[in-house]
Amino acid sequence: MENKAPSRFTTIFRSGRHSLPVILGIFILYPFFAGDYYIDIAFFFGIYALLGLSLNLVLGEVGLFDLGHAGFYAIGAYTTAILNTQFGIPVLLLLPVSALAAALFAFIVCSPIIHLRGDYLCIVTIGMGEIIRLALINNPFDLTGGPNGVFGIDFPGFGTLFVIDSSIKFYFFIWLVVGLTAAGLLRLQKSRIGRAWNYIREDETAAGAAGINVRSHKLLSFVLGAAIAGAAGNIYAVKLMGVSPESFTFWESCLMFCIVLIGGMGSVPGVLIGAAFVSLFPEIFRPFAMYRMLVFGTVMILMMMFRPGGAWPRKRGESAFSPLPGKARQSDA
Amino acid sequence: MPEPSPQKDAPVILETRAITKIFGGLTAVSNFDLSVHAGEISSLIGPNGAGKTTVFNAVTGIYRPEEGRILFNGADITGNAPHRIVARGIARTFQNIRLFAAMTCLENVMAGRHCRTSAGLWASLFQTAGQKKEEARAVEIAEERIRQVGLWKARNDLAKNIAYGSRRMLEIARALATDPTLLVLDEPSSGLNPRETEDLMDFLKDLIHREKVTILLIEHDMNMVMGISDWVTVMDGGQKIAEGTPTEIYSNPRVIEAYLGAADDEEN
Amino acid sequence: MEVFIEQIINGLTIGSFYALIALGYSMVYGILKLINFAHGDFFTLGSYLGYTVLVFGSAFLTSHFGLWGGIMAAAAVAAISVALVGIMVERLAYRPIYPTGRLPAVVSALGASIFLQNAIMVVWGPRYQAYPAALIPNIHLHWGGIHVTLLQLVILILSLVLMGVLYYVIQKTLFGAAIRATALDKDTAALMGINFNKVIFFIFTLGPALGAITGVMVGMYYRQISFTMGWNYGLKAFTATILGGIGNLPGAMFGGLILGLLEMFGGAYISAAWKDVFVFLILILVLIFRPTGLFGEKTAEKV
Amino acid sequence: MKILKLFACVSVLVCMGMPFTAVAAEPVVIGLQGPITGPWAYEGEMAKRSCEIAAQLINQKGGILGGRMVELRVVDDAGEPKTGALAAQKLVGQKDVVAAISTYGSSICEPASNIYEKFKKVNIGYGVTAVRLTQRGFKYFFRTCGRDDSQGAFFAKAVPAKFNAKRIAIMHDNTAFGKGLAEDTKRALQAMIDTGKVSIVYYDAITPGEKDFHVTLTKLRETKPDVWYFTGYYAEAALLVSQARGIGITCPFVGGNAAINDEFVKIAGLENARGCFMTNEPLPADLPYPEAREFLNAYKAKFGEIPSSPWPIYAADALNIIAHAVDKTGSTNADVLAGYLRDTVDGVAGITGPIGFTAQGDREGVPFYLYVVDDKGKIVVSK
Repeated sequence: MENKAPSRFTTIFRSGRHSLPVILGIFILYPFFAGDYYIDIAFFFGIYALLGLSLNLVLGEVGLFDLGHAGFYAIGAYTTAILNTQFGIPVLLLLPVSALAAALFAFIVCSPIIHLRGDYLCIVTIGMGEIIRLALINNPFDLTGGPNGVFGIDFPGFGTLFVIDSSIKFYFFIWLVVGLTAAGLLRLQKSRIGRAWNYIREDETAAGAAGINVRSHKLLSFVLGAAIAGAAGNIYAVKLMGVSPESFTFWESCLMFCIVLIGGMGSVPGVLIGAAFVSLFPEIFRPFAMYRMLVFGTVMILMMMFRPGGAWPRKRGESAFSPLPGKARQSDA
Repeated sequence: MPEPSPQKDAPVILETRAITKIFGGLTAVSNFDLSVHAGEISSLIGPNGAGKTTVFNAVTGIYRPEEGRILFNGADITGNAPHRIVARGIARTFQNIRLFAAMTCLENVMAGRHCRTSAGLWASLFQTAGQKKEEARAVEIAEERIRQVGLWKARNDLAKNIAYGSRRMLEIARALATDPTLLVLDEPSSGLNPRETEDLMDFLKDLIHREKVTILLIEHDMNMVMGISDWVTVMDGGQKIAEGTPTEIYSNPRVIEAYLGAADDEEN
Repeated sequence: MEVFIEQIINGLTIGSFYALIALGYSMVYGILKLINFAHGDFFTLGSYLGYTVLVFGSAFLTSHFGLWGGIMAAAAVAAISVALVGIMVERLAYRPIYPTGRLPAVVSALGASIFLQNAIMVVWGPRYQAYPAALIPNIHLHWGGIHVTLLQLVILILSLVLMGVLYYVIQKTLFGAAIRATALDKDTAALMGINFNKVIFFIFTLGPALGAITGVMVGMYYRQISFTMGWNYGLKAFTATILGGIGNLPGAMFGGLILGLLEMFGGAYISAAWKDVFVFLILILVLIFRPTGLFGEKTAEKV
Repeated sequence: MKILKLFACVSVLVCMGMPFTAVAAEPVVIGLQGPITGPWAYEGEMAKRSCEIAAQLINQKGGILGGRMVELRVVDDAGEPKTGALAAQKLVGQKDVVAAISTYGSSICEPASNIYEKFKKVNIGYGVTAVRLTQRGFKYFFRTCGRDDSQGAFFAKAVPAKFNAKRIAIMHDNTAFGKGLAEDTKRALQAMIDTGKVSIVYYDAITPGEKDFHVTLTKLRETKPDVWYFTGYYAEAALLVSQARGIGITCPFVGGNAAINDEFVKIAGLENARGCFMTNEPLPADLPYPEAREFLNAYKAKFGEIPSSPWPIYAADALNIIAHAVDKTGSTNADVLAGYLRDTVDGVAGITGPIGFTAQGDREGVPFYLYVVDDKGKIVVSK
């Protein structure tokens, strides 16, 4: 994929180290000045950022064509809803549990199909996503509440000591999780696992011949991606205090796909920008009702035309090893 | 003429016993035996379509032979996954170069270090001391390999942006980064000009002496085969038709008739 | 026993719609390897245009061409105009993105699909529209307990004819060979003097036109159309194409028919609610054991 | 440049979020949350129009609280839970909104009503029939439409007797509304099933958005039902009936209250629609009440047709009852209004008949009628 030298813009911004604190400042102050409605928009922006980061592991890093990622998102949300409403398990404990449930499901379902390539894998993931959604609607064993979904989920918190129930608390909760996930992914990108994923994306056969266990690394990316999507499902379910099948359609998977592509494959800041576009755009243009989706579709086409590498493409180069100790990295070329 | 080959006394490190590979009716390779002795440069030659690359792919785990056994240092590696074979010490390059185009040369060579490092998800996420040390060591080894093939200046350029000859050497550097005991090269000199081929021959001969590595290569360039090979095996139509030292092969009638015969009217 | 036969016919009817749409789909997909999400919306657009022509032009059409003539005319108008839209979408949304690779093209296709779907809603309104009942022959045939409508037979026959014609064009004519060559290797085909733009023009007119005709047929058969129906049919067409094997036009045809039969089987003998789950499970099983679809050739990885 | 644009729009959001504390709001603002876009855009559109007409009629009569005008503020929730919650948050954030009419679709109303409850704002559902919505002990949630179980009970009482049907087939469409009604009907029939008077010979769902139901209908035909009850929406109902008649199913068809309207007759065609029945609250055209007459004439005058389903009328009644409560209590405080609606409102004349609420906020005394499509395609009360 064409990777032109990063444009003048990204280099200026990258070098300006002072920019990071500015962003943090705005993020921290924003909820205290905006009304609840705008805090909630930022909350759902956070949810889509988390979902974008989770799909980025599978699609951005390893180049696996996954159009059914909303299935893992649904599993996380329903695991939380069912276990909380029926067994009263505290929701904060269910965050890791729903991530595990989605990861386990991904492992079981993806193992037999991980060898598929390109479009064949794509249709299987679509099928998987639809199977999950339809199973939720058909209410097996009377667990998922069918089309009505499951409602009445408690708020996360430590007993009555500290309960996350207001928009501001949810805002900081989601963005704390997004921050941790992003930090984790940036570290993974610079580790041998992250590089192994990129080798597989570039040329699967060559990666195998270079000594990389292609199958296990693909599976790892699906399992990790599913876990993060499961966690996002947990936080989403808790915020809406309930879940229903309408929120986990094939269109949600397409939105996640767009976030990674429009933002930039394998680029954490890019995914955040992609998530901003996908979540803020419809809300800002809500008043235009019918016409906003026309503009949304057009912008998607234009983005791919002018920035096929994404809004903020991943910068390759020696920076990939900069944090390592030892000799100065300046190339003497 | 090459020095007397350490041929017969050195142990056999790679042996294929009657391997057969069939692609939907076409028998690409039929009960083919090959033995490679430690520390030698062994060449596999033959006209196009003789099945050379298929043998390579069977040895390196890309294909699974329908029949026959492949032994490496005595252990049966038939049908193992490619990455397990690399871990055992067989590294390879490809006939048409397969690099990681959108990644830097250093990252390409780092791929070879993957099977020699062990940091797991936990270590990578929390950058434990062990992981940092291992990464630093891996970068150092990769940088040595890149200097060894003379690509130090291009280490931060993207693999797709460097010259064709450099790409060949980069692929070899990646293979060497796995610290192999057997280096399997698929037509390394194809596309190189005569001077680059000379450099490659010197590089390989020097490699044999400096490191305990054995080289098995497929080659069409006769003066390279004759120049550096200790042992030559000739294939035609998926079968072995001759083997021996370069001088024996050069005068072997069957080889000439099957292979070099066609070469006579070619201007060398 | 008759029930089983009747169900088979029901399955084949659904299957023939999927097959026709899958045909149009896999022509674009076979050559450009582009998952053309917008194809479902070409189908919807064709259906709405057919509706408009039939509703406003019905008096004029039936007087000049008679009942069936009117329907044919509506289908023709729909096909031509959707073909033009197809070319426009290709020129504006897809052509600039070919060189950048497969994944960005998927986002662009999604964008085009969203745009078309909402454009139809803006023009024709969010309400369901209904093909005028008067214009549609409603004749029921009874053969020994089997209930089949004339329309069902006409559609089955028409689909088989269309499939046959397309099969002949693609497999037997020189231009068909050019299309198949471009599908296998765009650049080499161009070197052989095949004008890539001509091939693109052909597939981006015939594909959408075929979708439009199917849209009119669906409108006639079910009489109810909505602006979101393309999304569902598009997904089924993509599934049928993969089931049949990528780039294999006859494969797409059979994939569509098999998909229809699978849905019938799931709906009749398991439960209507779990029908689609059954279909997707079968698809995943097929791909596990035949990683390149039912009729896709098993290409060994060329190393 | 990209990042700067992002901050520009974030800062714009910030200042728009500032609550306007400027001049005291003269008009009494009532919020309407509905599916203006999305799959139910048509229902949302009709609800918006109905509320505009209701507000217009009140304002023509001099408004409330001695002359203050009623103003409608519409928010789109696109028929999806996430956007439903966002829309509720938006209305709750605007302090001048006295109460909200929210919304169409039970699984969208659920998250929205949670937010209205937390921020203490009266919210009245107009197209939400799921029983569970009023079993959560909410103080500020009401609904002007009926519940699934009351319609199910009416079916059990009226339909088997009318067609002296022994074998009943029930089909739903796996939507929150359709499945809820089907399950409540099955529960209502349980007594008759136990005594052997009636048996359910078919109980399954179709997939909404599908077009071809021949396979399912052939299976239904083999169960030879005496009466067939479909609890889904009119789009699928029309397809089902025309395809069913096509394959020889002759038993009477009874639809739930969202299954039959003039769209249904248009799509199914007169020869199929004729003789189809429906269990439904009183349709706009049949509302005998003077308020209904006045409302429908005003609606027809402005939009040239009357609403084709009962839900928009309930939205209009929700607006009327809020305005009535504000006028009578003279306050816009949520607790006062909620108390008034729950305890004092009883038999207040509304478009859909006398309005009263039970302790949990359900609409009291919603009559159900058995409708039938007559030969001329008119939907009339069947004797």
